[in-house]
Amino acid sequence: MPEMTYSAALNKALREEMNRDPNVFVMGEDIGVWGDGGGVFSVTKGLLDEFGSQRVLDTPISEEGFVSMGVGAALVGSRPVVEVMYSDFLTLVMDPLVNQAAKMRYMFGGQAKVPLVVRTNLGAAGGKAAQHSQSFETWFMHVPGIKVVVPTTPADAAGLLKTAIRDDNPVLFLEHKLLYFMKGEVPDVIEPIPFGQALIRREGKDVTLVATQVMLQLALKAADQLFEEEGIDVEVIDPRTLVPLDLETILTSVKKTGRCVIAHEAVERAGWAAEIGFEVSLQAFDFLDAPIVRVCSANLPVPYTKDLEAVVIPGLNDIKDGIRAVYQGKQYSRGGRAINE
Amino acid sequence: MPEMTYSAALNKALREEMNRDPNVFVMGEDIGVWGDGGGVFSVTKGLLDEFGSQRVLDTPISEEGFVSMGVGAALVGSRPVVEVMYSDFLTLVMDPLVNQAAKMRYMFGGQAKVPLVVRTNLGAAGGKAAQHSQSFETWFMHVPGIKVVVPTTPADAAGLLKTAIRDDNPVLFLEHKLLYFMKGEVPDVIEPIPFGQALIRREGKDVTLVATQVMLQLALKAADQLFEEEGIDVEVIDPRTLVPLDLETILTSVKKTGRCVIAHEAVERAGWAAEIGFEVSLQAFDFLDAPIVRVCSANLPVPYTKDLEAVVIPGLNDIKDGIRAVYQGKQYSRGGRAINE
Amino acid sequence: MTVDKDSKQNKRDNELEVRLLRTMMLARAFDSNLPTLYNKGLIQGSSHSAIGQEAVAAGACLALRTEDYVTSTHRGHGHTIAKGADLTRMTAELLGRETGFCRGKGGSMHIADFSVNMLGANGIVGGNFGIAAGAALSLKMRGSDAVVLSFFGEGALNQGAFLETANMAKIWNLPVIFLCENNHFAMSARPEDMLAVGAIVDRAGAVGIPGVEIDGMDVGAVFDAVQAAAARARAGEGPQFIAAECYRFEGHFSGDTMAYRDSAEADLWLERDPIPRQIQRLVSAGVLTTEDVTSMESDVKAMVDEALVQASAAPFPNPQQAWEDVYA
Amino acid sequence: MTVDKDSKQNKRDNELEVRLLRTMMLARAFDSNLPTLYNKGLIQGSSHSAIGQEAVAAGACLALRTEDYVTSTHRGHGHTIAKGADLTRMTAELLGRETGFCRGKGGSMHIADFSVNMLGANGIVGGNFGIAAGAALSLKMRGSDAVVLSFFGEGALNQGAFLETANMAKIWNLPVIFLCENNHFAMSARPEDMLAVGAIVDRAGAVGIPGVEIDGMDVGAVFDAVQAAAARARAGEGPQFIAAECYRFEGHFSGDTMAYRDSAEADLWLERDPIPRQIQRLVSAGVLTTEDVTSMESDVKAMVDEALVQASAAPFPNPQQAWEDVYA
Ligand SMILES: Cc1ncc(C[n+]2csc(CCOP(=O)(O)OP(=O)(O)O)c2C)c(N)n1
Ligand SMILES: Cc1ncc(C[n+]2csc(CCOP(=O)(O)OP(=O)(O)O)c2C)c(N)n1
Ligand SMILES: [Mg+2]
Ligand SMILES: [Mg+2]
Repeated sequence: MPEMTYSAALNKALREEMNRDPNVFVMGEDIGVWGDGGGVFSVTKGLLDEFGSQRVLDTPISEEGFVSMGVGAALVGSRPVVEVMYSDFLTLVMDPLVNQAAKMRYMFGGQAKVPLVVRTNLGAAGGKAAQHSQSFETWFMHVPGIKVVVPTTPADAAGLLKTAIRDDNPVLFLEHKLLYFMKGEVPDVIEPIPFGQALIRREGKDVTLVATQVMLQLALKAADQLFEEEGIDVEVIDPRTLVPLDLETILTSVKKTGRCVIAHEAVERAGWAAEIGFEVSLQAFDFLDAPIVRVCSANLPVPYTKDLEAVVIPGLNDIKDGIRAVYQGKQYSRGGRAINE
Repeated sequence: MPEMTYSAALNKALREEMNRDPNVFVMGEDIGVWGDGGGVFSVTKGLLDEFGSQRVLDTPISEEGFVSMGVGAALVGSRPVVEVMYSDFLTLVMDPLVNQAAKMRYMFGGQAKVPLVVRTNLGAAGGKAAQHSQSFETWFMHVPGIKVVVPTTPADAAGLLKTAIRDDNPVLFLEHKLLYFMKGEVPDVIEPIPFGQALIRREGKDVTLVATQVMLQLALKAADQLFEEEGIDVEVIDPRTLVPLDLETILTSVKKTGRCVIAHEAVERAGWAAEIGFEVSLQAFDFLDAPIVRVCSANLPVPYTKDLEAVVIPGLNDIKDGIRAVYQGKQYSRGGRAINE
Repeated sequence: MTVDKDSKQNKRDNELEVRLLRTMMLARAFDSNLPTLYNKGLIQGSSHSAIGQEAVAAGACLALRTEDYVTSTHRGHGHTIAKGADLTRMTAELLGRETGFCRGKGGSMHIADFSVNMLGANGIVGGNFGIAAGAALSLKMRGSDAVVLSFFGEGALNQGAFLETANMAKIWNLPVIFLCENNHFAMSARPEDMLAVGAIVDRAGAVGIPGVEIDGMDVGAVFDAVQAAAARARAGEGPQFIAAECYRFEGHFSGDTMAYRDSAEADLWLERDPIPRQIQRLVSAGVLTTEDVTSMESDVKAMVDEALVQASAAPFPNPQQAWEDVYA
Repeated sequence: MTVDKDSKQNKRDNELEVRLLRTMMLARAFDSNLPTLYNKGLIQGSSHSAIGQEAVAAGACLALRTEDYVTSTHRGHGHTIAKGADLTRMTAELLGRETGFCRGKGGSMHIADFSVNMLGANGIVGGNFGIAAGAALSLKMRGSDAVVLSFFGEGALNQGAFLETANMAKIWNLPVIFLCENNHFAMSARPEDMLAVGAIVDRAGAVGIPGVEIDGMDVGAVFDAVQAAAARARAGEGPQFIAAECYRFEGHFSGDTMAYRDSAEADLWLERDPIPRQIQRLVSAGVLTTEDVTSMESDVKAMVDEALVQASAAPFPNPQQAWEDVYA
């Protein structure tokens, strides 16, 4: 299997889908002529050359407008893949996503079909500060009618993107800034990967750890180190999609290990670790040997300077501490709460 | 103590604050000349006459624009109280609220102060369907830097609104459509009510029930009926503010009762019941005699017709069922999940 | 600005003139029933009457082809009827029945009939600008010669979404017609207080879209303007803008006392009622007799009544159906 | 359209002309340092150079009073310097130090100095329109005669927020100046492809705001236009719009190879560099000698270097400070 970056894998999947189905088109800011031919993170590289400006649309800075045009185009038969440059700008497209795309099929009683993909990227990437580092995926779990995808490896990114494009529902496809230029093996033939199938990335018997994207990578590293150093054997689960969510795989694992850590980069308070943690605490009530631990961003905006960013965004040691805590049956908290909380 | 409606109590508090502080002003759609003199729900009634069009601004239909102008006005010394007609339209003002108001103090290192109140109303009110019935309060719990208020009684509405207006931080003040014309006693002198102080609305020894607004009212009714009918003694807690949250009062109660139900009208998945439930399950781990139950809206958009709306929005019987479930140590679920979840 | 007469392809013939009248009458009869349905508790939530504005709905939709799309607003009954939707299924939707267009899930505010390319009312003011422009983008990409017409009120012109989508419609030369119904109210707000431009069409000028201002109380004028605009859009001339001056005869929704309304102004507009006007025109031209008119009136009333009878006989959805239609 | 000369209150005197030059030089020197700071790993995230656009920042801010407010963009160093912010604290902020304006929490993209009424850069394109208009609303309500100037790029004109807030600024007659820096790029996007109007000022016409188009490479022209606009706004004439034509000499941010840029076009603009132009003007008018110029250049360079030295000596914030400044 060839090695390629997450960005290149996405690019390949996108190109293949555009070749397969003439109804697929892409639009977004600077996805065509920017940089080395497409996209701040090169995901759309070369597409303008290959498919022309009719199917690769560089848009004005009008996020609400072009996402809502994506909804309209999807409604009448196209399959738009719309890029929002940073997920922080999802604040500008909540109406077309939440009140329109996610609701149309339901409120029109099944008449509508909205095969729209909105791609963007989550997370902090070193000094991008409060308005370019956020992780909003939880908001969309709270919105029935839209699916939420959070791929970590290049192979998953490519396979899940294909599924997203072929899905007849609105899909929010959330990449991560720090993953774009990481490499991994990608099959020669990229097959669509079904939504709602979690992967056990590492088997283990002591602790179940659920994580996505950068936290997943740190989790795998933490698991290896803790096994080596302290003999704690961690099972690491990657949900891959948050809606639909493969809770079964998580529950099965927790019932085996009796302990659970959930790690995400989104802010802790009302983040999806609470949702999964709550369901696990219910559905594995009699199996839990220790309180569940969550390792998440502190309840703070993301600050600019390195040392402060590291207080907010969890790092390897935070995850190791979280694992140790659950292993010892202790509670875990990433530090003081913000004033007035 | 005089009886008055929630709407009238808010109106009184607003008027008193405008009289007290010339920097307070109100703006929003149809808050001035509409109806019997202000506001679709009469909250701003009479203010235009009393304070004139310099301090009571009927705005164009430009939610993003006028909320963001509220941020700007707050930043330089005013204390705007901005109305968004329905909370469903918060989708249009996420950027000024989330990326601007909530972040400014932090990202500017304490230079900024944003004493902004955004008022709107949550919830279903009978046939208002998918775009006029939603409850988005959880989104904002996930955004550090903004406070979230969810008053239920007229007295609380008035007292908490005063606190909101005097607070130097952005406050999202979430009313409920079905409460506006319900009456309750309001003190002659409305004192500000501190944020972060939950109220025990009913004492009980068997089950702790946390709920807000319409669910709180149903919870109180359910508690009375279950006590009468089945001898189950429910303690009902009204958090009143979600940020800051008085978790202590909830924990103290759960440690006493050993059982916990959380009810909200927001969609269940990734709603705030998960956050509170998760924290309770951690911090009262050894005290819980049964899995926590949440009674929330189904993971569905809100449909128009009555019988379907009732499937989605919890009613009195749902809450009673939830209480009975936790009392018997059973799990509880409001019905099948949506396809593909 | 006036309609470019040269770009008209067909002259209105008598049959069309009568159809225009009939469509207006039907829309009027439908909305006239709303208060009764409300008072009887048969409709929940809000529904918005378009009485007084029928010329815009009828003139516009009859100037379009079936394969052309329309998007609508919260005030969408007339648009839906004029685009050809079945009355019984519409009524059933308002009554929340299983046989309604939206299976009882949408109600008045989300009325939609995809079978006649009516892409839905919208509860979000301004929410349909992008949907219309996006549909037009898709049509253009796929080489269709259908066009999209976006109905909206003058109040919606203050939503940023208008600027964003009209700008993209222009730079990409999309076949979309922005049809502003200036009914002179956005709830209680008046355009002269809220729109910082003298003429509505100036706002289209901001994005370089040609605009015409027409008498929205004259169904023929609306038809001509939309026909011309559609022809231009179909011919690849890109987005078009029409401001139709009309008036909201009733309250914003049932229960609106309209304390804010100036009755002298209203009286002037009430005199311009598009339906008597079209009747007058056709009767004096000898196309219709007064008997014809009376029988048309009882006809449409009978249709609306019959739709109500049929719709009322339909079942409410089974609660289990709440779980359907979330995902395709 | 040109600046209304009559509304000018002061003629530019020599002292002012020299200050304008000096301010531009300082802004240039500051941004010229960015690549080095980057390459040394002293700056994180993105920072955006405004090299080539100094005339707009200097001309505008020097035409304002201290009590007037400005809001800025992601490309805000020049605006901040010109409004009078302390160089050392600015540098400290870019280096993420405790002594920075934002205590290391903001960095380049959120640079702000409230002590000189500079209300902040903004990472959201278009995010400051409403903040500027809202500040103007507050000032007007409170009877202040200060004005607010909103800097933004031409790319931001496609955000709906512009339409919404400019419209309200107009209907409420607010003392706000919308100053568009048309530097001819929004990342790789060109205004001629993205803005569906010929002239930038036409977009202000959409909301009835008077606009002037000026040479943004001529610091004097900018000063005059802003001074006139501010005078009008102060006199109660409401919002003003200025389109300053300029050019982004560098990449959008460090690392941008500008493969999309036409070098012939760039060469033409590089010749119009506002700094040599102002030097030329002052030297040929005998206001400055070439020695004066050289010494000014080394002065500002020394200031920037000294700021760097001082800022570098400042500590990074203590991790505990991450928990501060969330709520007041
Ligand atoms: C985004 C949004 N803001 C506010 C409302 C509440 N609202 C419903 S209709 C309306 C007035 C709309 O005026 P206009 O666009 O002129 O349409 P008309 O009602 O006159 O047909 C308002 C403010 C809404 N539904 N959506
Ligand atoms: C809402 C939003 N969309 C996109 C971006 C990414 N972005 C940053 S600067 C920029 C270009 C802005 O162009 P312009 O307004 O002309 O300002 P300039 O960069 O030329 O100074 C873009 C697209 C952003 N920061 N915010
Ligand atoms: Mg109107
Ligand atoms: Mg630019």
